[in-house]
Amino acid sequence: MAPSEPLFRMEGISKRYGGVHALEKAELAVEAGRIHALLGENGAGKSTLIKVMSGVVAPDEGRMTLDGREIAFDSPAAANRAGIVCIFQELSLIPDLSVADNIAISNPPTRFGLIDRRRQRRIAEDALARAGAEDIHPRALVKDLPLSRRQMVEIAKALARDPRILILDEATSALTQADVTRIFDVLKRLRADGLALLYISHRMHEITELADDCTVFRNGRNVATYLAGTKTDNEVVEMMIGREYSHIFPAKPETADMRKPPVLEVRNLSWNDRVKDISFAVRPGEVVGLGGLDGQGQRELLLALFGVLRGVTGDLIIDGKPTTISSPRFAKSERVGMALIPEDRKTEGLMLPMSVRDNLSFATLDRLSRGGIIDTAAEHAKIEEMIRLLAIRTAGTGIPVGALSGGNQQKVVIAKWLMRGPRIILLNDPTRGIDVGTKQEIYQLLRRLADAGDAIIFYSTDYDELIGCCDRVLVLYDGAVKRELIGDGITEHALVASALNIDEGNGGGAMAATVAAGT
Amino acid sequence: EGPEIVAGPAADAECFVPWSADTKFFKYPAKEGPYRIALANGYIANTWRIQMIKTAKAYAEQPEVAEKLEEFKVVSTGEDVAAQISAINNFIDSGYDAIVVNAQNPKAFAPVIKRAKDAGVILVAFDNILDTEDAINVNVDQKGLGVLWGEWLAKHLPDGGKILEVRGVQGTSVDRDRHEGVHETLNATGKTWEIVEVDGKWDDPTAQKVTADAIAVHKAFDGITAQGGDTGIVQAMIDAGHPMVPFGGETENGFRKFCAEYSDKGLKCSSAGTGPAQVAVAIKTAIAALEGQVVPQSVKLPTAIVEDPNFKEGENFYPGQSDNFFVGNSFPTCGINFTAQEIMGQSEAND
Amino acid sequence: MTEWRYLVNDNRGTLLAIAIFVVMFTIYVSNHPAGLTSNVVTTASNKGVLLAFVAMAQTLVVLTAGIDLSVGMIFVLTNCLASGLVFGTALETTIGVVAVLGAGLGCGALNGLIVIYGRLQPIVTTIATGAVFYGIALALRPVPGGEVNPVLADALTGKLFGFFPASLATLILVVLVVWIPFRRSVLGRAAYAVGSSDQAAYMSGVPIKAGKFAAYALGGLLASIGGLFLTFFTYSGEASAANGNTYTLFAIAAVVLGGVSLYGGVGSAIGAIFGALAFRTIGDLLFVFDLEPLWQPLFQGVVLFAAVCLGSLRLIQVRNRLEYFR
Amino acid sequence: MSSDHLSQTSRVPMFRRIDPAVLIAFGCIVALLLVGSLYSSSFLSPEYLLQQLKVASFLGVIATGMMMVILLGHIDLSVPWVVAVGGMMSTAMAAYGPLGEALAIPFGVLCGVILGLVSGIGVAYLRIPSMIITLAVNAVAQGLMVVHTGGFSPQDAASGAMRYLATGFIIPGVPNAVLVWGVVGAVAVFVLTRTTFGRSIYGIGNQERAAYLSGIDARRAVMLVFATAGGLSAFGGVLLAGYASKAAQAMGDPYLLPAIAAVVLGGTSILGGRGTYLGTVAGVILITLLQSILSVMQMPEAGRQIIYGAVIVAMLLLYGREKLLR
Ligand SMILES: Nc1ncnc2c1ncn2[C@@H]1O[C@H](COP(=O)(O)OP(=O)(O)OP(=O)(O)O)[C@@H](O)[C@H]1O
Ligand SMILES: Nc1ncnc2c1ncn2[C@@H]1O[C@H](COP(=O)(O)OP(=O)(O)OP(=O)(O)O)[C@@H](O)[C@H]1O
Ligand SMILES: [Mg+2]
Ligand SMILES: [Mg+2]
Repeated sequence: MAPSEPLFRMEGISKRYGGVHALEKAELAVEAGRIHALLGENGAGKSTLIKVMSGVVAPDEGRMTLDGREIAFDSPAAANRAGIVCIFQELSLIPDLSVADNIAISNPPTRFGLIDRRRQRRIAEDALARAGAEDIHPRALVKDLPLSRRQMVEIAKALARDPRILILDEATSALTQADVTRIFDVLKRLRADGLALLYISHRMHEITELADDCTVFRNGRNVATYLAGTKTDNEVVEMMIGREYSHIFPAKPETADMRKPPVLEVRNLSWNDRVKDISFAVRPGEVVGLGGLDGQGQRELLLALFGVLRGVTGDLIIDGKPTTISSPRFAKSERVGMALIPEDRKTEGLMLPMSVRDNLSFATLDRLSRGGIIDTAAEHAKIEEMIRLLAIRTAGTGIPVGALSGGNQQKVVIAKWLMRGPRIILLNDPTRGIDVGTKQEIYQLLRRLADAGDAIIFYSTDYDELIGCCDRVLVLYDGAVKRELIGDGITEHALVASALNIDEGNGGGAMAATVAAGT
Repeated sequence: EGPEIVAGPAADAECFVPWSADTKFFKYPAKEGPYRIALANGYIANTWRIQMIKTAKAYAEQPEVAEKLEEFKVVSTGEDVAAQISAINNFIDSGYDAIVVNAQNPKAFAPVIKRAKDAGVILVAFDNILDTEDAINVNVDQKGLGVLWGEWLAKHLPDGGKILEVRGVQGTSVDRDRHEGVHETLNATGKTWEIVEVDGKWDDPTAQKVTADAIAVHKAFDGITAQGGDTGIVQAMIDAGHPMVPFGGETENGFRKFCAEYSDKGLKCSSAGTGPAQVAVAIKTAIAALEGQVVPQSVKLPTAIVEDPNFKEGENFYPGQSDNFFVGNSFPTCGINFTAQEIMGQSEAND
Repeated sequence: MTEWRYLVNDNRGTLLAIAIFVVMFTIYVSNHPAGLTSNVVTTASNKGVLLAFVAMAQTLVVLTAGIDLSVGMIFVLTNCLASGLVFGTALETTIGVVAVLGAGLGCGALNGLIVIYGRLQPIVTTIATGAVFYGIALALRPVPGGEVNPVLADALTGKLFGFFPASLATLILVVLVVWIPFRRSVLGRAAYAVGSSDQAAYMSGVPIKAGKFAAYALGGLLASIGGLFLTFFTYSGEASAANGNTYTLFAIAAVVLGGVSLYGGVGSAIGAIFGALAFRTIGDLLFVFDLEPLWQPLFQGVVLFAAVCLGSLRLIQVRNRLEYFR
Repeated sequence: MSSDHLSQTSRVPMFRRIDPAVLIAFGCIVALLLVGSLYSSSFLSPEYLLQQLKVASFLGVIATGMMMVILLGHIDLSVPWVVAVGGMMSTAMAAYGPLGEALAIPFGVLCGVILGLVSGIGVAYLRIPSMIITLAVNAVAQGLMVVHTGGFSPQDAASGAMRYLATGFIIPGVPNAVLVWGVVGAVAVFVLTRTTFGRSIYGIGNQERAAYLSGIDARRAVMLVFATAGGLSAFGGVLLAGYASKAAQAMGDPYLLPAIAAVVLGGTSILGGRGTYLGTVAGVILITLLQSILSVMQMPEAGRQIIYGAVIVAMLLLYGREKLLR
């Protein structure tokens, strides 16, 4: 007898976009009661595969079976009905509807043909509780929630559909460790309940912690499937990128040069109860991390520095001179020389339908033009240079930037700002959803920029990044700097403890310098 | 309630000419003056209406009229019939003695007419009149204008020919009546007429554009008749180098300027219409009715006609003035003698 | 307590529209020579309700992030149709009413089909279909005329129990029978969802097409109720392009005054109704203030301008400039 | 791999691929002329074609401004009365002696710019939806013109320069109006493709937030585009006044919907960020021809409207519909 048929199987799935083979005869088998991880670098075809699986994309060829019976989906709704529920990488929440509306969106409870809002409310509360997100009010509008909360709603929404197969495509990329821990508990419980889970993440430690089976994708094919724990991280990464892989983080210089005067100094910065009395200084060559749980004021701090927020109080000193930055336009000017790599590249960093070229030069047009007329030759030269510098993979500069893979899009955002040669670089979680290979390139780039004398402020939700990249880390809690960690004092333990506002009693962060919170 | 139906003739028989032989005459119970009269106008944003409103104000301010009026109020409600109906309702509820109206739609006022009648309020319609026997209409013979233009063309083109007819806004009774007048008259001649119809919407630029198109396609016409936008039409002929031909049209100052200028080149015009001053006749009728005088239910307005070769500078057209105003602005038989220039020409005032 | 805050927050636009209307109407009535009589209210109501129906129609489409520039023409077309169908015996009248409403529904459905299956932008689609609807109206009624069942017309434009405007009662009935069920139905939610984010709605398995279709079709239906009412109000039909365009544009103004977001997904027909009533009151203010006749259009323009700018007051509170750019 | 992409990027095409929408629009123009020539061979005559081109140039100038606004993802409903303001103010200025004659055109355009600026400030700084603020500006402009006509010098004859610009010939056989449109168009193409301002327009139209965070003064750019559009509408009015030798209140009414339709038929996305000027040229000619042929063919107004609407829908369907999500 053949081994029992898996719950869900895909065979010979191919999908082409123009000349690109997003998937080429890909295979996948998913078992009930197990967590199956999909790995692969950006553009390997993971998202496409699960889009096929959940009815968003129609495959060019191949077959799928559920419980041994052949199936095909013509819409996400059809897949949902078959018990396949996907949490997509791009959130699928409806911003203007309430949390409860969203959770019950695909199958709201009705009475006499109309939506029964009371029952819907109960369903939502239930689902939120199962996802460990009781703090979210079911009546709150999704657009009023921060990204991490929205992701929790997304997970609650998936759970409310009682899936047989639950797919998470980088669903944790915007979450902080605390949320991730809660989600993991939920996922493990679901596994115990007999669900099949498909998990995509670029964070290796998450996969190590969670997965039972792993499948690695490369160039649209599944190149290996193995039991979790049977390969080392290095082996896995090499399978993913198809080459040898060495150290991910570049070496830090022993000590930052403390003699240089700070480029940027902030004194008693406050804004709207979200940023409280923050003071710090950044010297040329320093990479200063911002840590802490998501939504503790890190984003607002960066936006305040970049001149986006109104009503900021406190002093901002650039090159020793007090300065008021009231717009990004001034922030990027010669006088300040600041750049901000924003949080959401799709709405804040790029104009997706516009060409790679137009996007790359957009922030630098003032320098590439004379009297408002663009010097196209200079523009081209500069663009070529940046594409080479960041090794952006694109089929040409004339194609829409939206056609690039996420990692390459992110590189375009970074390149667009580096083109100006900024002295102060603010980064807002720049590696979210980026594959290991690209991440590594970005880390190295940051270090090179720092070595060349730039001052860098780097917010990340990924502790490994903060540990690997930063010379100092400011941990924020409730809008104020809770602690400042320096050098070897930047440990996961110290980061977690201070992020959760736990008093540092039992060692771990030996070198950590405590900063009085909220002084 | 309502007026007493009496035998004619009307009090001021020279002015209040009955529409036809079987027109009824009204005698309302005489009211003690001074009166509160309202003008419910619809659309306002064109020269005709602006001139009309200014004439109305000017007429109401004439001493012999002003002494009879306690209040004269004007409200323009725009293109929306419902708003105009509501305005009239409001006037009725606020106790006005008479309401003068330039109706957006002749059929739409039946309920208001009834309300006015019940409340003893006198309703006088002009220009776009009301389709009713229960209100007073101050009437322009729209079809008669068409007939006039048709006869003019027939006279100048005894053998028939190719005519360009530039119509107004389709879907209105004015457009239809004038159109029918022209066609019936021409057809009655028994000659062969080829009539090319285009829509000028009573508007110079539109009329000019469609005329230019028609000339480009049809090359040449033997005669032209137009309900409005006539200045633009002549302009289009000049621009296209079209020969000047007989023309039956409205009373715009610009049109008459051209008629005088190009008469010897063949632009033989009949310029006819009733100017915006008919509002004054309507007000006069309303006052007469309130005073208890006998008035016809349907007043026939004289048409101001000027035909080639009678175009006279400073008398029936004004070279130094705007093209846009309508020259026929007086009704001598009613003692209404504004010149359009007095109403619209501000040159004296501004200098 | 927080529940209450959410309730206010969800209905802010509507509440603001109600406030604007109440202030304007108070100014109007307290300056009206006749004062707050049932006649004055009925007159105001008859006029306001007409626009309110068209504004409701526009709201449904706007909620899906579309726009219907043909509502005014559907209104005109159904007016012309009603003036030829809605009279005679009770049975004939009823059949006529049903036919008119069906025609409105059909016009809306046509818009919906083209937008959904033709995948054209609503704004151009409805400019084009608007021309078609107007053409049909003109063919039906080359000159103003027609008739309507006077008993029905008088009943619906008159007063209930001698004081309550019947038109207002009809409006309330339509809200209860059309709007509330739509708002609470799965389709209604789909319409909101598509308007808010069509991508997310699709991903969530929302019945996008059905929701949009329902919005357009019901929009047509509501516009035809408006057209029917215009017929009752005027006893006749008129194919006036100017009137159609006027109502289309006024409806957009009413929708915005009513707190409905032109970007879709936010707002309610109740808000739009009060927006329409407020907008109509702007015109009424002419009546109570003694303005030079030639200055009246400017006055109306300026009041509209001011009302439109009122919404910007909230900008004062904006602390994060990114909120300027949605 | 990397050498591969470099070789590709170094061949940046100077001319972007012509949008299929533009090709189809030009195809439709040819088709329309062929259909017209079945009715009368005059439709292919040079006089007729030049006449059409001349008439098209007024719409062309107005549509240029409309296109820029639409590229931002906004819309300008103030066209009707801004056109009228341009015509009426320039002719009014022309009455003041030789100096007035000289200043007539700039003054008319300036008035349009000011109105556009008001819309622009409303859209950019007060964040009022363009659809409603331009409606309000239109109402205010109408009010101002009514007051102007009634109360001030009603001089409305175009100056010689205006006449010459609209109807004269510098190059024999080519009406000046067409040249004027050509110049306006050339400047527009240059601005849109070669200047930072043009790039900002596309950027803002695609993603205003990202444009702002890129250090572009997005709000100022939006304001300037509206001012430009106001100026171009008014300039269209100036030309129209020159064409007709005089200005009139309703002169702008027939240009609003055709301007929007022309821009969209030319392949510009109504959502902003995408579109070429060549497309707008095609759209303008298409709309002008369609209106003219229907008018000359003696079709009754009703049929004309129906065909006009149906042809627009059919053509848009031809263009290929929006991309599906899937
Ligand atoms: N709609 C599309 N149009 C064109 N190409 C596409 C489309 N969707 C996917 N592709 C291509 O298919 C390939 C696989 O993309 P996919 O999103 O599945 O990658 P992924 O493994 O999810 O990457 P990431 O880790 O960045 O999420 C990419 O090269 C991409 O360019
Ligand atoms: N119009 C398009 N043409 C070509 N490729 C496209 C197009 N739209 C999307 N894609 C591809 O679709 C894929 C899925 O898009 P998505 O937005 O999920 O990016 P992603 O690569 O998955 O992002 P990330 O790197 O954050 O994981 C991307 O790989 C992108 O290359
Ligand atoms: Mg992916
Ligand atoms: Mg990805």
